[in-house]
Amino acid sequence: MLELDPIFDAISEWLASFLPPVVVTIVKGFGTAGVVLGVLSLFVLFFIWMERKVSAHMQQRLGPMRTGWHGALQTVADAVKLIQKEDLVPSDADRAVYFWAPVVCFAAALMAYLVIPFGEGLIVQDLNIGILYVIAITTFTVVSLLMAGWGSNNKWALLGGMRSAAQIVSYEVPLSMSLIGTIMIAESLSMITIVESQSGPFWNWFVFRQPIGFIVYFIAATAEANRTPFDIPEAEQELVAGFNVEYSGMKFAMFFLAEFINMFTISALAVTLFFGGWMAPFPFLDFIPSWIWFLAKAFTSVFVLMWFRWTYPRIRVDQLMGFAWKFLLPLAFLNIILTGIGIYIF
Amino acid sequence: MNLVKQTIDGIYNLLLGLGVTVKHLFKKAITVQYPKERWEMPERSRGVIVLLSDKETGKLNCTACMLCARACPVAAIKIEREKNPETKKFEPTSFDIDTTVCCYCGLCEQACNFSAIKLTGKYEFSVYDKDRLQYDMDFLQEIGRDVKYEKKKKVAKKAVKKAAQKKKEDKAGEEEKSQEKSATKPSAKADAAAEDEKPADSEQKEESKTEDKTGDDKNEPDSSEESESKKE
Amino acid sequence: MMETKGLRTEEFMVNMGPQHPSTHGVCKLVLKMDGELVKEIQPHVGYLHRSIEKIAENRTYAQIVPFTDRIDYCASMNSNHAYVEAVERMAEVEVPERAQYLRVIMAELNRIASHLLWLATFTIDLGAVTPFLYAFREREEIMDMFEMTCGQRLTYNYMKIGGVNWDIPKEFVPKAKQFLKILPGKVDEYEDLLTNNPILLYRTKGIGVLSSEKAIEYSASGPSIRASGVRWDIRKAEPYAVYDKFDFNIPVRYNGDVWDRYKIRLDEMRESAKIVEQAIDGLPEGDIAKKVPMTWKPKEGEVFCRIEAPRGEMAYHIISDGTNKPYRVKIRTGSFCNLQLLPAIATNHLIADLVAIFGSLDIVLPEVDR
Amino acid sequence: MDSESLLNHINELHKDIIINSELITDVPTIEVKPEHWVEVCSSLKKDVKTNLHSISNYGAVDYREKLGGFQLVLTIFSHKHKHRVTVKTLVPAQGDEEPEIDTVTTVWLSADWFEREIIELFGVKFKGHPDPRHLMLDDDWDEGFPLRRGWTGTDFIVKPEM
Repeated sequence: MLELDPIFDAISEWLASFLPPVVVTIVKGFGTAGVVLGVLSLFVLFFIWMERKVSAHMQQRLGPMRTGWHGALQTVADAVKLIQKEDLVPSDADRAVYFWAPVVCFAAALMAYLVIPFGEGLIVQDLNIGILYVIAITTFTVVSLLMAGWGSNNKWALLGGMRSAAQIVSYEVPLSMSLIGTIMIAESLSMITIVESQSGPFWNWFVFRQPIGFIVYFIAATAEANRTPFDIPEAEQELVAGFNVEYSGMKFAMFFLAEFINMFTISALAVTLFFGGWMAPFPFLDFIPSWIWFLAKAFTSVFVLMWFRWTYPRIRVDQLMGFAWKFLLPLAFLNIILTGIGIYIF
Repeated sequence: MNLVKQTIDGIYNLLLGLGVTVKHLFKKAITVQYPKERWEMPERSRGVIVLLSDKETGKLNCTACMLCARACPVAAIKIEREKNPETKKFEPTSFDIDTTVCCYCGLCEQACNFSAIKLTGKYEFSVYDKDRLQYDMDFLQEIGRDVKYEKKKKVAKKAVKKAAQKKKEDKAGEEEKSQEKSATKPSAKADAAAEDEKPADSEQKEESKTEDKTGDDKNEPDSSEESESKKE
Repeated sequence: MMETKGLRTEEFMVNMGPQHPSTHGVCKLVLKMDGELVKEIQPHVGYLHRSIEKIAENRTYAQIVPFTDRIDYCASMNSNHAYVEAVERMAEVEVPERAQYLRVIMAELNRIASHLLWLATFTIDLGAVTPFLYAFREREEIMDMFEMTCGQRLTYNYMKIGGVNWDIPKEFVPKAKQFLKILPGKVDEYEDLLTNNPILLYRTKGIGVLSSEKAIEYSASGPSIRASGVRWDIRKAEPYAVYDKFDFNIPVRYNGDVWDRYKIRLDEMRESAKIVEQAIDGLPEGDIAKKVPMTWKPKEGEVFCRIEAPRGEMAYHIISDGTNKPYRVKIRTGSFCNLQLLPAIATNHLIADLVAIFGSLDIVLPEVDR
Repeated sequence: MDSESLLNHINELHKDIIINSELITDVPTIEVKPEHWVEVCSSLKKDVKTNLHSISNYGAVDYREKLGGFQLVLTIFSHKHKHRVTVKTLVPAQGDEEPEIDTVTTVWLSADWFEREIIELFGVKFKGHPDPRHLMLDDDWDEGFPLRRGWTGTDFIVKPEM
């Protein structure tokens, strides 16, 4: 089993021998953040490549083929290109807001990983309010998108920003509500506890006890991550590129990376809350490391998201709101009621 | 109840859509990896214009009759000519095609009675400098060297016509107008492939050759028009 | 402008285009918007104005054919057909029957190709990218057939006055039959993917309703008017070429919304496939062209001839003054009138709907500007 | 109704107004004076037997040299009766004159863009046109009217005669 904590502990002990404790805490924090960032960057590189390949093969194309094996290094090449690109700022832009928007977006996307368990013991910090923290932190995206829309001083961008505000605020409600059933069964907000309460064979996973909750969560989370069919803030065909229409170079790349990180976040969260986290489907498969199980499940979920994206048209903005308030929210409440009844009976 | 039915219907159709895309995930790609793989252009393909020259003498087929220049809808062809004092025939002294305005319609090829100008299957003619798109006579001749073509024969037109008419009765008329059977292939590989195919349909080619000539006499109006123009 | 205490909202103008992903070319729509709601639309066209009508005045009759390719680049065969048909009708040139059949085959194949291209761009407008590639896959087959026949994939210059330029090669008939065999299945596949997809239904049902009265008032034509319940198809109403010899239906729908305009084109693809099949089966032997000299002078006269192009009525009004060049060529195209009615049906819709409506009208900008 | 009886019907309808009527490639074609232009058009639309409610084509021809004016050619048709009629009128003009005629946008809405095109390309003005801006050309176009015979603009190259 891959355990990071002992390594970190050893390093911090060694550091504590000659540094004051405050500095040790800071260094430890940065170290952990660095590791998470590194791992996530690798994932994101892979996801971008995977998205391209999945979309290409669904459309009977080949996708990138030139750089590396089947274009595996294409994303790296793109990243290099984006870093080299001139960083344009519209002359009438609100410069500070324009500058900070991608940073906020990226940071908000990253911070969710503080509480996601990648495997048994592979967690940065097991907060006892884990779920609450994730929901709170992912909402920061809306601030960044609004900032981007406002700061660009472009009408299309502003429309995109406004759309994203409306969308994310609406979908936040059914998203939170859909998770309540899970919390009621697990009787905890901590991610570790929730995963552990799903131990055993795969029918113990919450997806079988909370099917409605899962469906509501998955739809709402797709909307939160601005993925098609809910990608109205970007809506290439309507708003050109929505909030990021004026962004170029590395700032654009940060939005882009944040989108993929968010996609992984919702997949990881779905796996943690509904698919038994790092648990193997059958106990006798436990010899396979837990993080492999986790990643396999999460990647499948990411694939499903991609599958949606390359199949469906985009929904219209008012229908999107209607769908959230008129359909998903009642469904989420129904789920809570049913769960309550279930808990009372069993 | 209606809502439930609608929902179930909707979910079914959403799944149907997912089914279609996932089915394609495992199908073979239909795209071509362009610089590595290339298409074999059909023989009638209308790409880069070339001037054809006689295989034996190496001289241009062009007799500077100006028909192509007159036929060109965008006035892309400019010919200057001179009378050869020995043969008393016109010869082009300069033959310029402005490919920036050329619309690749092929009217020049149809107008030509001497198999002198041809639109080939070549398609890679991008250059860095716009001036290089003004093709002059030497360049046109140079890129036309490797182009295979059948010379249009004007002799014994009537006999050929009769024969072709007889043939038409028992076989589907595959008349082709002003088309050479063997066109250039974009790459040597394709060329080799074409060579392989040749024996198989050589018989057909023989037939179509004669029929080509029937196509040729479709050009007759043009040639008569040529004489008309000379009168003018 | 609306003013309330402390909160002020404002209508604002947005330029949608000339470079916008969903204006299909270079069209500028000046929108007055109230938030997402489009209050006023002003189409600005002319970015692709090449004045083919002026060019035609100093070209010979045969030289105009390549220019007609460029009027509607998605359906060049149909614009070729309209022009040669008009000139032939004016000069009373007899066209061999084989040529007529070949023209019909090509025009109908081009109609399928054009509708496929429309489907591709329309689904992209709605945000679904994958059907785009599927439609292009089938369109590619047609392009291949055209290329093997006339050597080009887009600007064919296939028809000429008095017939067609090239006969079909030997491989054409088997390839076309193979294609016609698979096409209905492929159309079914698009239908599986899109037609009853609830998201598509939400986006298209009841959006951009063009009533039959309005359609007539605005001289709409083509699939746009047939989706509004007017059974009008020039192939049936005023048969040209040899269309009266084929058995086909005119699909008509009655709601006039985006979904109907979508569905009608899918149905038309099937009908066109039927026509091509019949034409290939009944393809007579014979000449492919009547001899018409390149600089030929028709007698003085005038003609107005129209055909059913994929985007509606395409008509040529040609006046000859007895020289080898036409005195005047006036071109009427389907998109020209269909774009004109966009403000009438798309105002007070959301901007997402505007995109869907614009897509459903199937506007090709070079055809509007000519 | 076949073309001939349709032509007779129209002739009867506007006995005194029509100056010329014939069948051109089987299409009834009538010519009226510019002052009766809108009147004839609207009556052709309203008349139950003709009911020509849609525009098929609407263009102008520069006949300044031959006939002394611009000819407006309007082809209208009926979905219901499946027939069409061409109406012509000659707007007298000489040289650089910009003649005026009443608009038919009051009769058919779709005449709008057709007329805008004629305004900018031929320089025929339409009285009462709701929106006489340029359609195809730039708003600040000042090089005359391109579709008039003999027009030459700065970038216009006449194809050289061979």
